[in-house]
Amino acid sequence: MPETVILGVIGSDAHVVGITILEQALSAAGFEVENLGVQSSQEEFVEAAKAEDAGAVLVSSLYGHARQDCEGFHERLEEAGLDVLTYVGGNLSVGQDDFESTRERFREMGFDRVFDAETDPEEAIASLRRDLQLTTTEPEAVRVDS
Amino acid sequence: MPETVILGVIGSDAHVVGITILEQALSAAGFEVENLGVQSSQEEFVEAAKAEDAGAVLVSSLYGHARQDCEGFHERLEEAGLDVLTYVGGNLSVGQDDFESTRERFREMGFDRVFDAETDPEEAIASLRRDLQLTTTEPEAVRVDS
Amino acid sequence: MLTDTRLASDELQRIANELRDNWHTGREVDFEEAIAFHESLPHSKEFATVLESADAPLLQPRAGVPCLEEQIELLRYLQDEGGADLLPTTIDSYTRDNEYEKAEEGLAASRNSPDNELNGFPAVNHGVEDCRRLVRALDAPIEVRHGTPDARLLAMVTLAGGFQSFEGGPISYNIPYTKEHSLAETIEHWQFVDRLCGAYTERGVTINREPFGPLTGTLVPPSIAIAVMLVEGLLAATQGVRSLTLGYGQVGNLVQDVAALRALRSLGEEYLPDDVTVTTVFHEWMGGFPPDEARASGVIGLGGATAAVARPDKVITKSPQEFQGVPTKEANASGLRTTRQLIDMLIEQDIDLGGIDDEQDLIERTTHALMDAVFDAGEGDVVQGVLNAFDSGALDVPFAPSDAAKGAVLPARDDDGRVRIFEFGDLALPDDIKQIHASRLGERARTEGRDESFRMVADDVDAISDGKLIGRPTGDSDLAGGVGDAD
Amino acid sequence: MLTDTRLASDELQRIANELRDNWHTGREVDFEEAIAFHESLPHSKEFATVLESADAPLLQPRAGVPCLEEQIELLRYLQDEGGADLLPTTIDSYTRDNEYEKAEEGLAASRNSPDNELNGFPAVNHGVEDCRRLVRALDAPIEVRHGTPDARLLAMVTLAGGFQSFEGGPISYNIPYTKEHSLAETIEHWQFVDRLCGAYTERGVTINREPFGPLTGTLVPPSIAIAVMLVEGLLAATQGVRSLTLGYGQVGNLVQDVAALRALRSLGEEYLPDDVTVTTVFHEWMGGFPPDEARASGVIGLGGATAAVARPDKVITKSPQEFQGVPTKEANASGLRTTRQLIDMLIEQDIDLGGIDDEQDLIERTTHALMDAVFDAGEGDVVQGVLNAFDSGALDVPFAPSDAAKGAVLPARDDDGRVRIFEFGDLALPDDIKQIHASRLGERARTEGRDESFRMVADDVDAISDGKLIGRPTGDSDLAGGVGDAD
Repeated sequence: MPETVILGVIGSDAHVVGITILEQALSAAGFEVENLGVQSSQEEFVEAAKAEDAGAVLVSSLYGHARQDCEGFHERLEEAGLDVLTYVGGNLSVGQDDFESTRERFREMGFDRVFDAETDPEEAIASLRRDLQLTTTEPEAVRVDS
Repeated sequence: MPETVILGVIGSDAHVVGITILEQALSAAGFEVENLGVQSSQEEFVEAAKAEDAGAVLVSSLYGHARQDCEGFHERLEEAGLDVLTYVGGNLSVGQDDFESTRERFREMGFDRVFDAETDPEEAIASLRRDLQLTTTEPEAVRVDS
Repeated sequence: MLTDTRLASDELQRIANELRDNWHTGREVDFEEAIAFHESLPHSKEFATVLESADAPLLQPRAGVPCLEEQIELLRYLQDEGGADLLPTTIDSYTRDNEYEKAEEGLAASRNSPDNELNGFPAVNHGVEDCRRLVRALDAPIEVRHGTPDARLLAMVTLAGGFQSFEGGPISYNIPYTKEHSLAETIEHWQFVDRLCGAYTERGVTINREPFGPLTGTLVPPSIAIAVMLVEGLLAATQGVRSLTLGYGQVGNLVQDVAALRALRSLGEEYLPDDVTVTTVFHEWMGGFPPDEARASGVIGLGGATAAVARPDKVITKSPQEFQGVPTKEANASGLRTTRQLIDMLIEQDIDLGGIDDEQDLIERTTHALMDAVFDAGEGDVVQGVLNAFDSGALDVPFAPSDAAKGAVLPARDDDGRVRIFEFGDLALPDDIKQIHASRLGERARTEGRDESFRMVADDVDAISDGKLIGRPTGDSDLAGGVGDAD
Repeated sequence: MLTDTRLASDELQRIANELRDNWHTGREVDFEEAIAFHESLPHSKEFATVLESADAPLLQPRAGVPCLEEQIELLRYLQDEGGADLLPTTIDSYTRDNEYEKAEEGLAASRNSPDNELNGFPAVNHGVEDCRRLVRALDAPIEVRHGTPDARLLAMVTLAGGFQSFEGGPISYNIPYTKEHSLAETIEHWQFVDRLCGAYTERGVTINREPFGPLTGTLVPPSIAIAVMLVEGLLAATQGVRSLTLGYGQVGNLVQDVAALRALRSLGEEYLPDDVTVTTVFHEWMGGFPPDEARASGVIGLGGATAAVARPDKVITKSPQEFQGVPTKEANASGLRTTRQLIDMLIEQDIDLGGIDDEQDLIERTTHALMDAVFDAGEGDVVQGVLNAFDSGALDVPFAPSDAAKGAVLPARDDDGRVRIFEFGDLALPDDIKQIHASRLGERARTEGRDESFRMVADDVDAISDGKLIGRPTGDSDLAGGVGDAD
């Protein structure tokens, strides 16, 4: 059974292009994707993760307010009894901070991985496979089995 | 017999477009034109005026050094015994002087008329006709006579 | 059931009376007195008159600041120094969300500060009289440009305030702008706006309406943009609008852009009633810009060149500071003048581009298929057709944040840089057309030695801001020159 | 009698020895040691190799300041921030007049002052070793660009200094640049320069030569520019030059510019010996620029678009500060990047322009007639042909300050903005071709309701800097839109 991944843009952010492409990439890679779309609240992420028994939650933010929008997100997940993998990616800070300090900050908030806006979908997918300990089901391998 | 006009760009100036067009305009208007071309010296103007028994000398300058290049020009004409009409036109000063003071300066140097770079050839031709007291020989009029 | 029928007079009146109480300036609106104000304006401020009688593309920038005096100053600069033929007034985000209270706070804060605390001109808060001061202060006609799903009160105030052109529409100001407004809701609200424009028009004050053509601004296939324009045009015509400017956003391929603008005009004339005057507007590239003013000027230059060949009635210009957001007035005027120089140098040239007719034909066939799907889905009623077609995905917009569109369609550029459809979702297109798109994308895949995939889409989205048209795989810099030498 | 024959080795040697004493740096020149220096350079600094193997147009700016360190810094900026593929070193005016003493004073003054007291890099004064420091310091190949009628010592020093490309020629650096140099004199001097390039070439160090295509930069009819390029190419080939880049300056009409560049390449291959590799260079608009960076960027954008369609091997870019003279390095880099953006967005597009073949055919027929006149006038000898043809006006250049050309030819734009010949003087063209020019100008005269006259010429000279292509009579602003609607 394919692993389910929750995907969405948090807060009041309406940047849709990134998650649209990421959704396609995840589906093509064999994941079951629940795309919450833009302007999704923490609550919507938590509810979807619970309802879908998701393996991972991917939070996107491109308008520079990710820190405020993600404040308390992991506490909410914990309250809901969810022990789910969490990634965050995009333009995560407004200023000219170097990305390492931004990554550190979001790691402290509880995210398992933190990506910048230049990250390829493939990179996120490879990380997901590693973190979820999925065997890489290469198309060739599938064909041999079937 | 058509009136002869001497035309040239004075000093080290190599701006040729203006006098090329002016030469055409003067010829079309019925003048005999001796075009000295660019980089012509005061001496060349004086010699040509004398040799051609010219009615007018038209001095062009576009590179901003007209004042230095024309210094002493009218004294030379006088020495050569020439009482010829003199016009000067172009970008006559480097700075942002208003044109009225530039005109005043060149009038004091002895030029009969002073034109800026925006002057149409027609305007110069009309002035020449007036100053040389030529009857305007309209093409139509010529045709009626012939 | 919401249908494509003209809003009754008493219904228009009833809604207007309700809206009047949403913000105090609504109470200043007096239709009869507004008609008199419009009649007092010279012909040179009549938007439809100026636009429809132009014999070369008119240029219009985007611009809006909170305070009246600054807005007058800004527009005067763009008119005098930029040479804008038509002026805009861009409305702030709070007004777009009908948050007049917040807009009022932002306006007050802007008045007490050198900074602008709003990203546009809060016309509802300014009210009728200040709108008229603006209209009086400038020489060119002014349009309201906004992005407001429920623009009813904004329309009441600004039309009474002397504006004669109003951008937007129920689909084009819903799908790209918001997440949760339903199409039924925005259609109902825009029936009011269009009916109000119709009411002015019937009294001899023609209000120009301009559906927003670029939609999501991100590689929208021309046929989809045009279908939305036609639908919004039909809905507006039903309510009595008689001056319609249909829009299209540059995709960057010269042949496809010219073909699309010709198709837009031709289909507009085909689908819209004869008593509607159809004009077209070309938006310079609405996607990501290079973070470099020199390269951005290049993108704008291509927009100007395209406009010179396609000759739309109007061009909405971009500025070389597009990358960094709101431009300075100088940069805004620069975009106008760069565009103007290209148009002025090219417009008298006889430029006959091969392949336009074929591309136009493909766009028209595709648009016809989408329009047929809308009519079928509504059993002849356009409103029901739009609702059902978006619901099923038969009509869809790529990269739509709105839940009202499926957003399943994905575009990608073909080997020539034309926008094709990579993922159709449930888009109502016949197989032969789908086949053309697939085969063009297949060509590109072969050129690049990779499969057609979402990677192409992702690469294409960033390509122009990276300085290219097509998002080719990196590390293969030989491709640009390898594809057919024109000599 | 001066003829088109190869300069003998001992003659080359004798002249070189004389020149060596003109300025002390001449004595540093050692041919064998120079060959060794060239051989030590990587392929990426071999001008001909880089240019001839490119698969898209390479971009090159103009730039020269007096001091070495500043020149390195300037070129590095244009290479790194402007993305120049090929670099220039523009020489100062004193050197162009062989006034090395004055150049030395200017160089000394510039070293002691924050201002540049020369308008270029005095390469003769710097000498061989400083030229090599420049060549070593940059990554891209560098060309000597100057305007020197007698460039023999300049060539000796700069070629020994590691430059591998040298602009100019006996006609193209005489007619537009000076008044009184005779063509016989400049031809003799350039035979030396070309023979020197040939000597390097024979030793495996290919020196690229680039006749200056734009000539007077003012509405030069393509056929005249191309004929001069062919003649200079033939003269250079005789002396052993094997890498020739023929030039052409943008006139601003897209179809005519593309046709001219194709004709230039095709005629270059037809007339020049098979062992010469012919490439082409397109100069962005060399006439007057608008006094406004935004409009100037538009002119540059049209240059980039033209290059994308015509695909010359090289483009010499302009800057948006062209109007005010020497640009800042930032503006110079801007011109490069605006051009690059247009090329990158357009070059993969299949742009098939109608009318190119007809225009190219007209240009080729006209050029053939001029070349026939040159061959006839010299009874087969190109040198004698050039001298006699210019003397009689059978070959002529409009707006030439030089007494060596009659300067009787006058160009004007036709109704489509293409450059035609209004006044032929004694230009050796058959009546049928003259008829075509006259009839096209007649069309324009009818459109404008005025006679063909020098007024059109004068209006056209100023048109682009005034923001238009064609110098239409003012007060008739309806014309732009009235001439045929593309839709």
